[in-house]
Amino acid sequence: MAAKTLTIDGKQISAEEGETILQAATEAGVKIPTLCHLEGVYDVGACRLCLVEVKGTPKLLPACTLKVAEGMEVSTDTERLRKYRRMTLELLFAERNHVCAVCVANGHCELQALAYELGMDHVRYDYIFPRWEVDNTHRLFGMDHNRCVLCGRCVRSCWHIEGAGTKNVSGRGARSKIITDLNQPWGNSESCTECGKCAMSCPTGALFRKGSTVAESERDRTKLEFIVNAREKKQWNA
Amino acid sequence: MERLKIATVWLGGCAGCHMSFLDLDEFLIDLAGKVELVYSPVIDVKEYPEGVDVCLIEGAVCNADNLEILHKIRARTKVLVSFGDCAVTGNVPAMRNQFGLGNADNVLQRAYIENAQFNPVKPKADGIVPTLLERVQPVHEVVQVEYFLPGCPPPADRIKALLVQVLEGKTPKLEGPQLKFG
Amino acid sequence: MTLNDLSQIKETELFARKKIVLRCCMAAGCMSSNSQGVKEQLEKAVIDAGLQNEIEVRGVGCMKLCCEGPLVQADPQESLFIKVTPESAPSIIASLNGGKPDVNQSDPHAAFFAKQLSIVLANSGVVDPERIESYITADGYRALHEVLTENTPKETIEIMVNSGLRGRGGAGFPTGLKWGTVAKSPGTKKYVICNADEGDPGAFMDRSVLESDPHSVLEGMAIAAYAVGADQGFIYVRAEYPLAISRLQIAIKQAKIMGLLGSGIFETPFHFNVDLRIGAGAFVCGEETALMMSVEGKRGTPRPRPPFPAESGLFDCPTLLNNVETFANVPAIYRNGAEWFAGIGTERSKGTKVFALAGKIKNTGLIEVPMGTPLRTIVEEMGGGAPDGGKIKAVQTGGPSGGCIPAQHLDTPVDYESLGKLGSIMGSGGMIVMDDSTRMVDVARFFMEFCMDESCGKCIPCRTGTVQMHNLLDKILKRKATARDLAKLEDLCDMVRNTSLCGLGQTAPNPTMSTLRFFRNEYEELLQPDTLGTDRNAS
Amino acid sequence: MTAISNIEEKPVVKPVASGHASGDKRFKILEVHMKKHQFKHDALIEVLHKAQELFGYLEDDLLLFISSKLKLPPSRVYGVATFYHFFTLKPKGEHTCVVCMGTACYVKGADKLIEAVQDKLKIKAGETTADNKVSLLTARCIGACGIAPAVVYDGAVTPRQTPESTLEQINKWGQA
Repeated sequence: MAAKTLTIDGKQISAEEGETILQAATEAGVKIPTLCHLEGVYDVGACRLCLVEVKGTPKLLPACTLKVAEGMEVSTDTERLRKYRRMTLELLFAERNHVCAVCVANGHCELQALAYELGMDHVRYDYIFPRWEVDNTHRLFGMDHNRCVLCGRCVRSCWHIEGAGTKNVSGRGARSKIITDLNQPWGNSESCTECGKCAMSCPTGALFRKGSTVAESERDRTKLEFIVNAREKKQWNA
Repeated sequence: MERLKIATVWLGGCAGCHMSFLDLDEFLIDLAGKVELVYSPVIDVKEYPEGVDVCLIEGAVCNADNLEILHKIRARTKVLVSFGDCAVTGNVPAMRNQFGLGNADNVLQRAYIENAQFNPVKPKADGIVPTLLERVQPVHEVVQVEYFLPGCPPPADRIKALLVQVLEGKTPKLEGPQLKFG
Repeated sequence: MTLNDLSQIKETELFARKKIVLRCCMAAGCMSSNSQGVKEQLEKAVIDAGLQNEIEVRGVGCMKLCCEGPLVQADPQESLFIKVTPESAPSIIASLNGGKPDVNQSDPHAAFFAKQLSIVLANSGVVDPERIESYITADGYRALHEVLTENTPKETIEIMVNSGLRGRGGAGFPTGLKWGTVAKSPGTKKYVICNADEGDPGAFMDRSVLESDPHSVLEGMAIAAYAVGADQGFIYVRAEYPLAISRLQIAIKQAKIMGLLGSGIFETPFHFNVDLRIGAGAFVCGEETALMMSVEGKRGTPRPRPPFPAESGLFDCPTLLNNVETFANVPAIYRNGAEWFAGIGTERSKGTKVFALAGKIKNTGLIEVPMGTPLRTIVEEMGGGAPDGGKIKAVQTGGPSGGCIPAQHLDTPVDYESLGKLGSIMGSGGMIVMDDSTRMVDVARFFMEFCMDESCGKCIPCRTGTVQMHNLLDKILKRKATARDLAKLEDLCDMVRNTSLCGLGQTAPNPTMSTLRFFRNEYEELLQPDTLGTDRNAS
Repeated sequence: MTAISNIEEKPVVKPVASGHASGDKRFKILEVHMKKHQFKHDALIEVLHKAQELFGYLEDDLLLFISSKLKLPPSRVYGVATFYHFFTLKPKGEHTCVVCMGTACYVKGADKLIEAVQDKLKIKAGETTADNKVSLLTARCIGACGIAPAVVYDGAVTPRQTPESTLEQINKWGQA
């Protein structure tokens, strides 16, 4: 593989051909905020938090899908980007009902963490207050659609890692919803293998393992990576 | 130097933020030397005074009384601080907004009729029980707010960090986990 | 099929041609006013008058002046009958024999027609869209023959580059450059897709082209396929256009039977098939990556570019995507030469553009004019100005992605750059005229509601930003908003435009931003005084 | 927060190997259509079009049948069926009144047509009357801008409508 030389935030780095800006930045110790990105599943560039500026391109581009190129000059933390990221988060908080105080993920929530890391101290937009259901029909897991940010990580891990295709998105726009099979109660699902990967991938308190306390709800994402490495890179053989 | 006039106010919330304020412990003694507490649930003053320098507002805007005093506070105060998640986001009190128009009535029905063990009756004495607003709002949707202090409740050290900066006349800069909701 | 066969078909057709051809519009607009009944009665009247050998009644495509339909035109006499009813058929037939018709007529030499220059619509209203022979008689498929037998793919692309044609779907990307990129992309399997998902509310050019002259699109696609090295094409057409779908089905079938699609076209090794894909009501599928997802049978959500479809598109293969009007230009360019085409239009915008003229204007319908024609010519001379003594206030181009051009800018020439400078876009060609009774904030809200409903929901700025912007516009219209809300709206416009994943979100703020730019007073008149109190650190 | 479980319980009917357990002939026709597309995944939208044409709307049973025949997870079929506005998962009324809400129709008063029908039938756009007689729908431009405002009554595009002419048509249906 050919190496590519580029600069990220003025720092000269080299990266392997085919790597994304996000990978290259992470290796170089530059932290770019992400939400829909999850190690182990393919990237979709949907949350727009990892947008970066590339010299010579008027458009902002998502670091998670943008491939490194020779001589690229990337800025990941400009004032403009910080402003947009904060607005994106405010829009998310206003969209559904994210009441941290009474959330199973409080303290282990990526959305919550992003909000304080990016300095969001209040939301300027009107809260929509939609009324979404809570699906508690599964014996092991629950889903509170009020806390869903529609990042699609559960859908991708269900399809890509587990291969069950139980979860998907129905509807569109603001009416989009994560569904189980034919929009059935999760407990009735025939295709769900109860593997729990969806709950492991959820960045917020939308998907949760039942019966665990707030303190226990920290997700072990390394499990997902471990499975992907084992399967795709054949890192261990029986 | 004249002592800063400080007020704290308790709107629709659980008083947890005020409890956290009391957790400032010995810093309260320092504070007492620097400020004059002119209005607060913990002191006995009936009317919100004029010329207040800083007011910490706990709670969301839930009823007609909240609304009225808030406008008075804004008119009589230099710096307003949204104090805790209810004031900043609406938090738990605002969860009734999910139930749409008419939710105010449903809330009363649930609290005073369905859950009543004795004498189920809705409170409705005019002029005594304030009317619930159709929609619970965070403070900054009603009046201009200068600073935000999230947390449910904000821990004492976070309150201290903000107060120290405000007392020094600086624009408070809270960062990272000090801005954590919940 | 050989060139000789084409010539023979043409000769046979010309030989069988009767003295008078009575063209009867059978496009969707006139058909909704019962042009089918008109045609049947005309045919009956011809028989009743014993003139079967003199007069042919021919169903044709759009005759452009849709507001006066059903339209019937006699060729060669050229009288244009308007608002024809089935009852008036005998009178029309009688008039062709020297009688005075008891039907309204319009002047076929009026500005509405005289100022037009037809390339894309040359066959529209002339050929019978349901008969391939009719297209061949108008020299159809000759360009394909010439390209296949005389040009290499590389030369074919060169001709396209020299013509200066730019994509008619909206953004105006140079077509030759696009073809060249797809041709150069490595891969043995390549696709050509025709984007016929004309989703802009207020645009119906593509529908008319498909209903009136479907073979020109097929021929254009075949030439493109040869140039880029594709053997499979798809036409992605809206389900809302049943007539266009059925005409395309007929056209594809006829072309296959004649050997103009399929394998070994014109006895060359070139083979090319075209399949239809029917959309199902999603505006976002007009975006190329979303369209390809939909062709693959998936939810039509866009994906980030790069990679561009030219490198990795449908089923991850290099894919050429052009819209209907772009393909319809192709045969004429190869028939008449790149220089001919490049001689029409302006320095940077070549050829003609078809517009669907609608809204508060006297003459609604289809027009095709050279690029660079001033808006005023289109709206005032051809369109005849506002009806009922109204005053034209603005012209909206580009649909939900475009903007409103105020009356004081009517002298702007219509080309990609000039419209861009005014904060609008050429778009696919919808042109909605608004008069002084139109409230611009209302128009902005209408388009925002459209984008909100049509957002696919994948990226956050578009999904949630359009909802918030719509609510703010609604608040302004209900006279409940303050200057602070207006500032919030402008801030969101900027953010959604710069951070959204695809064109839908990136252009969703355009109608709001352009009305804010030219009609800001209409917004400000609706604002209320701010009651939040002192604004110390406006955020 | 309190759990609100307002998800409908749905019976699960398992599709059988060939045709459908119900014996309904339309399933057979649909299967032939799928076969024509070689049961390819990318034919899903074409198959849904056909299914809606045959059955009028897409109920769960039908979607499940399609998913098993095309070997696609049900969630994928449901996701696609609900993404596109053209597909409907609920039965439509006996008559449909589709008001075009394209820009040209809008600036010529299409919103007044909708208001008139809504007031008259006491339903909102997208809904069907309680007696299942009339569905009121809106369309995002049917491309008939030259004859705006246009309404499609039971499939027939009708030009230059007014609130009066629209209500007249609705009244006719009421008597039928």
